[in-house]
This record gives sequence, structure tokens and C-alpha cells, in this order.
Amino acid sequence: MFYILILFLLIFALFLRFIVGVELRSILTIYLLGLIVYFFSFAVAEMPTFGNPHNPAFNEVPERYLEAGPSETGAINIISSVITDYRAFDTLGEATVLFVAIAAVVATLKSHRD
Amino acid sequence: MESAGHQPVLIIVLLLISAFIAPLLYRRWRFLSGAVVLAALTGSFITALLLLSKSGASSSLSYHLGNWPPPWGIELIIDPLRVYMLLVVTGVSLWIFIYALGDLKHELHNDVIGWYYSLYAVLVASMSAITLTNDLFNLFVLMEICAITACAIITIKDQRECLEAGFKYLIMSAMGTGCFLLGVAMIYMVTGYLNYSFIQSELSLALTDYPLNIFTAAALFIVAFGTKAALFPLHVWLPDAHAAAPSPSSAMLSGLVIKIYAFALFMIFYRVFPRSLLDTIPLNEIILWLGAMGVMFGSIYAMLQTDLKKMLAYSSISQIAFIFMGIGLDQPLALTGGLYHIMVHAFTKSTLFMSAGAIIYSTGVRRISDLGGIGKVLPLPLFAFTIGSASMIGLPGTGGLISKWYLALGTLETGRILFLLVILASSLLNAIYYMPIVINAFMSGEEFKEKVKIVPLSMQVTLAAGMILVVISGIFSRQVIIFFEQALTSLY
Amino acid sequence: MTDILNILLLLFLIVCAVAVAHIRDLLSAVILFSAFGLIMAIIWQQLGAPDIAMVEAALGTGVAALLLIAAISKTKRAE
Amino acid sequence: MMDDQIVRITSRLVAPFIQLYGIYIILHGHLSPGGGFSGGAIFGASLVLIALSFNLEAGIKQISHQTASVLESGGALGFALTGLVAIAFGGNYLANRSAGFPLGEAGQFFSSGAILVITVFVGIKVASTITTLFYNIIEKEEPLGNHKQTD
Repeated sequence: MFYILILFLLIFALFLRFIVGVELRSILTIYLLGLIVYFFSFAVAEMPTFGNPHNPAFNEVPERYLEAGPSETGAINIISSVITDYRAFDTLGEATVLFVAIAAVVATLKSHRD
Repeated sequence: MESAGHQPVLIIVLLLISAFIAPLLYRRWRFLSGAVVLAALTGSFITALLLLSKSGASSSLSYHLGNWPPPWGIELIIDPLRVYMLLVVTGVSLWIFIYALGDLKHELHNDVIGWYYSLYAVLVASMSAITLTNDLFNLFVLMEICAITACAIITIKDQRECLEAGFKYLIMSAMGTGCFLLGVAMIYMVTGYLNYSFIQSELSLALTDYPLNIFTAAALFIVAFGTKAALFPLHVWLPDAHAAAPSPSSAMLSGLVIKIYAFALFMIFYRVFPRSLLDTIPLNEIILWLGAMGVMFGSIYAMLQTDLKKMLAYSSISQIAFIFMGIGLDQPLALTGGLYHIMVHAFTKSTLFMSAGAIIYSTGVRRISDLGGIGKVLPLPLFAFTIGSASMIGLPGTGGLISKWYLALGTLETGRILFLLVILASSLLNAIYYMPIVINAFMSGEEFKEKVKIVPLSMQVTLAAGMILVVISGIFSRQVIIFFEQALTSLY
Repeated sequence: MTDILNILLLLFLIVCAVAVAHIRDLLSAVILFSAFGLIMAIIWQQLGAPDIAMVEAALGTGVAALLLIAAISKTKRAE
Repeated sequence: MMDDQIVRITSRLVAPFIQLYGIYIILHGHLSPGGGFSGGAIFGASLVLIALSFNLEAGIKQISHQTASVLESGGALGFALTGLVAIAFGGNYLANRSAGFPLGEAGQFFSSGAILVITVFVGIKVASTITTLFYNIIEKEEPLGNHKQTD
């Protein structure tokens, strides 16, 4: 089975190289990307299913956010209470990202004006 | 764990606030904006020293942002290793900033210097936060800030190469950040936590249920940090970026920015991944081999360069690989060597880039072959260059010897003679490409022809300080090594 | 029914992404990119994240496309 | 930039409503989906729309270049200082209830203490970021109000 696959890939490479005229480098890139996709698909197949209540991600962390969020932070929008209260430091980081992006753009455009 | 006071977060916030007001001040009072950032850097360095005296060599303190306990909120941790890294980050950046105050006037447009100060302060803030944070998603946000600022302090120079190099760096580091985010998502999906300590205890259980997800995440982490820290096959952005940037930026990027990612990888290996994961897949082995290849190829590429700064940049690739070798050998002595090398290389490579910057500032010469006889007209920069080269080679009396010595002890302890040979060969190669410059500069008979400008005082002071630091790290290393020995016992 | 909608949206998303990468004319690429942003916004809504959908609709569809067009107007239109 | 009657009239009609909607989203971040990022993006997009459909001068009349960059630093600064206020009140950095900010009754407009303040600062920050970015990319070399039509 494995050897058949290799043989098929080789024939496909020859087909691409001599009949379609693709460069060798891009054939190699295609194969490498295919390999990565192949292995990633296994990891994806193993992931916990989306929305299943028995997932490991549904532990005490979101539980407290959902149950105690409104009384602990005063915001009935749970997302808002997470991003601006429980994890506000991340939001400060994101605001800094915006500031830095502007600083980078302004500085670069100013110095390369001509 | 006891509470830590507000010092850890004040370091970060002080720098951020100074960064936010520096460009506003620069419009009206140019002098003040530099002074504000300088004050913030000094303040953060002093605060880091206070933290060192507070935490000592074995205790660890934790700070809960917003008063939310760890799995719900973000946690900063102060333990000996992080305090060491924090001291290196804040100290070295303060030192480079003093140099930058003198050097920037001739490298940049007058209008953008305020923005440079601001970007610099944000960069230091993000790096100190990366050392302190105990939360994976927070680490991602900080890496994003660090990547953008590191790019911006390259492209800020008015030259075409800088744009090209910065763009290349931006693309590569965006790829690295993306890989990291994907890995964090996978880890979160199978454990449900973002806090390092909670992940570590949960991950050994999840390893039986979701092995492939965790392997993929580990691979993504290695690619992410490898790209950002210029681990051997992913280093392609580094030489252009570090060579094209203004000299203070080069010193900063080579001296600190790439090391912060090596340190973050170290933290992830020992504080996020449980021991059982490292035993299941040979992550350390991969890092070790890539590091050894980086040591060799970086040195060989550096030998072939004709541009002074490009040579220093390739030398950085081989030196950062030493730190990765220390992580890869997975053994206390080697880790001591690797971690000590973070500090030594920060001192040494910053000194080298500063002296290169001083040479370029006062003569405009960049080619290695044009440097004959320059030692007679610019004694101080070339003397600093000599001391730095000695430390790169690992001559006695410099810090380079100590870190390589402990790395070599680590290879002997684990019985891997091949890697000892790699370390020795790299020292030899370093000697081959550093020594001719020094000998040519001081001893060749030819006269130096170009016109020479006087080096500003702040640059001279920082160069002298660099020499002293390199020598001190070689002579008074005993204290730091004992500190590491105590700190590293918590890992095993 | 919503499954079919989701699959259709994802297919559109892939088509748009591939087209953005392949098209030679940069202005058309920008238009396709903003279509990509619009589809992405609907997908966020489908996944139950109205916050992100709002940001994506404003930024991904409008502002990002505008900034890209501004950048194109400074340079050349063809690749 | 675009010299078109329909575009002008439509955007003149629509822009105030977009701005109102953006402000609503920012201020009701703690009550309904949205918040600083989404509301700020919508508000900023409306300013860009005005600048685009009339000319840059009209956009700059709404919010000048200077003001935009001051607001931009000010938004981030305000966020960081809100955290310091929490320290002054005896909590940890960026604390809300534990630092003694009055929470109010959940569901009312004046509830959730520091969250509202932070949301407003983030909204200001995002809106001014978008306008600054747009101005900086669009205005160079050419004098104001005299832009060529882009394709």
C-alpha cells in the first residue's frame, strides 16, 4: 500500500514536471504541504467535538464565568466581562498592539517620505 | 506563595505609560520625551533589582492581575529564573538606550526619533512581560507586540534595505505567531486551561486521550519559537534584519529580542510540558541537533561575509544556538551554561554591535577589508571590539569562557562527545573570523585614510561599560552559577 | 438546513481565499478579500460570536479594503 | 475623492446613523454584544466614509490629524491609568469589584464599574487608530482636497 502510494506520487511528479511543466521546487512544496495536511487531519480527527458538554474545555473556568460573571463583574454580557475584567490585561495588550501598529506605520511612512 | 506587592506589574505599566506619552511630548519638548523613557527604563531596572532582593534564590511569588485567582485570571510569577531574565532585559535595554541617545541623531530623521523612543519602551515592556507571565494567551499577545515593535525599529531607518529586511522579518514572525496561536488553541482544547501550572498538571492526563493533538501543538511551538529566535533552518530573516537596522536596534535585536523567545521556549519546556511528554517524544533531541547545526553553519556563514554588521548577525545565529543546545541537553550543568550564555551574549553582542555602530558613525566604513589600521584612530571602539571578540571565542577572563565551559561539562556529563567537538570547533571558527579584524585594526602598517568624526560621549561611556560588563561576567561568575544551581533544582 | 448554509459559506470562503491568492489584478483581489471578510462575518455569527462578527464586518469588509485600495492608489495596480 | 452626487448624498444621510450606532455599541458593551473594539471600528469606519465620499478636508473637519493622534495616545493611556486607579484604591492592577469600583445593579446602564470606563477608552482608541491609519496612508505629497480619482 505504502509503496503504491510512493509510486503514484512519483508518477504524478513526473506528470507535473514534463507534461504540465511545473518547476521541481513547487512540486516539492506541494508534497510537503500535502504531508502537513495529512498529519494535521489526524490531529483534527482526534480533537474533542465542537459543542460537546463533556469536552475538557468545559471545566470550572467557563463555569464560573457563566454563573458568577454577572454578580462578580456587574456586566450581563459575559464576553465583555471576560475581556475587560477577568482577562483585562490581555485587552491592554491588544490596545498596545493597536498603538504600536500606528506608531510603526507613522514612523515608517514619515522616514521614507521621498 | 506569598503576595508580591505591585512591583512586577509596575515595571510593565511604567514603560507602557512612558511609551504612550513620549510621542506627544516629542512634538513640543524634544528633550523631555527621551528623558521620560530613560526615567522609565531606570525605574524598571531598579524595580527589578528590588524584586531580586525580595524573591531570593529559591522562593517564588505570584501576582494576580485584577485580583482573580489563577485559572480565571492572568497570573504573573516571580521566580529566580524569571527575575534573572528580567534583570538582563531591563539592564541591557537601559544600557543600549543610553547609547541610542547619542547614535540616533545621525541614523534617523529628526521627526521620527520620538516614535523610536516610544517603540523602544513598548518593546522592553513586552519583553519584561514575556519573562513574567504565567499564561499562554497572554504570552501570545505579548509576542505580537514584541514582533511588531521589533519590525518597526528596523524599518524606521530611511533606507531601502531596511524596508525589505523588515518586511521579511514581519512575514516570518507573523508566521511564527500564527503557529503559536494554533498550538495554544490545541492545548486549550484538550486541557481547558491557559495557566502554565494548571496545564502542566492537566497535560499528563490528556496525553493518553489526545496524544496527536499535543504532539502537533509541541511541533507548532518549536516552529514558532524557532522562527522567532532564529533556530538554524528558520534563521533566514535574521542576517538581513540585523545588518540593515540602525545600530542600537541591531544591538537590541541581537542582544535581547531573539533570546527572549529562547527563554520562552525554555519556560514552555519545563513549566508547561510535563516530564512525561518530554520523555514520550524526543523534543529535546530535536532542539539539540538543530542547535548543533546552527552553531556550525552560523559560524561558517559568518566567515564568508564581507560586511561587518552582517558578519555579526550570522555570528548571532551560531551563538543563539548555544542556548538551544543548553535546553536540548536537558541536564542541569548544560542548562546553567545555556542560561548564563543568555546574559553573556547579551553583553558581548551588544558591545560588538555598538562598536560597529561607533565605527560606522565616525568613519562610515562597513566593509571588513577596509578596517586596516583603524585601531590607531578609534582606540576605544576597537578595544571594545577586541574584548567582545575574546568573549565570543571564549578566552579566559571573559564571560564566553564560563558559559561554554558549563555547556562542555554538560556534554561530558551526558556522554555526548560529538557536541563537545561542536563547541570546540565553533570556538576555533570564531577565532578565525574575529581575530583577523582585531589584528588588522591594531597591527597592520597601513594608515587609515577616511575622515574621522568624534564619537559622542554617551556612546563612549556605554562602550566602556560594555567592556567592563563582559569582563565582570567572566570574573565574578561564581555568584550567578550558585544562584542557578539553587534555581534549577526546582526543575528536576 | 443551517448545516447546508454553513457548508456553502465555507465553500465560498475557500473559493474566495484561493481566488485572492491567484488573481493578478490587485484591485479585484481587494474586492474578493472584502467578500471573504463578509462571508467570515456571517460564519462568526453562525458560530455564535456576534461580537467578532461585528468587528469583522466593520474592519474586514470595510476598513481593511479601504486601506488596501489606498495603498494600491500609491503604487501600481497590476502585480 | 469620488465626485459623485449619489455617493455624497447617501453617505451624508447614512454617516450620522452609523456614528450613533457606533456610540451605542461602545456604551452598551456590558449589556449587549459588542464593546470597545466593535463600536470603535464602526465609528472609525464612519469617519473614513466621510473622508472618502467628500474629500479629506471634510473628514479632517470632523476630527483633525492632531486630535486623532492625541486621542490615540490618550485612549491607551486612560486604559493603563484606570488600572493604576485600582491600585490606588487597594486592589491589584486592573481590578474591578475587589478594588471598590461601584458595580451597580446588573442590567442597568450604570453597572459593572470599571468595565464601562475601559470600554469607552478602548472605543476611543480603536476609532482614532482607524482614522489615523487612513489619513496617514492617503495623505502624502499631494495637497489636501485635490486628490486624483483612484481607478
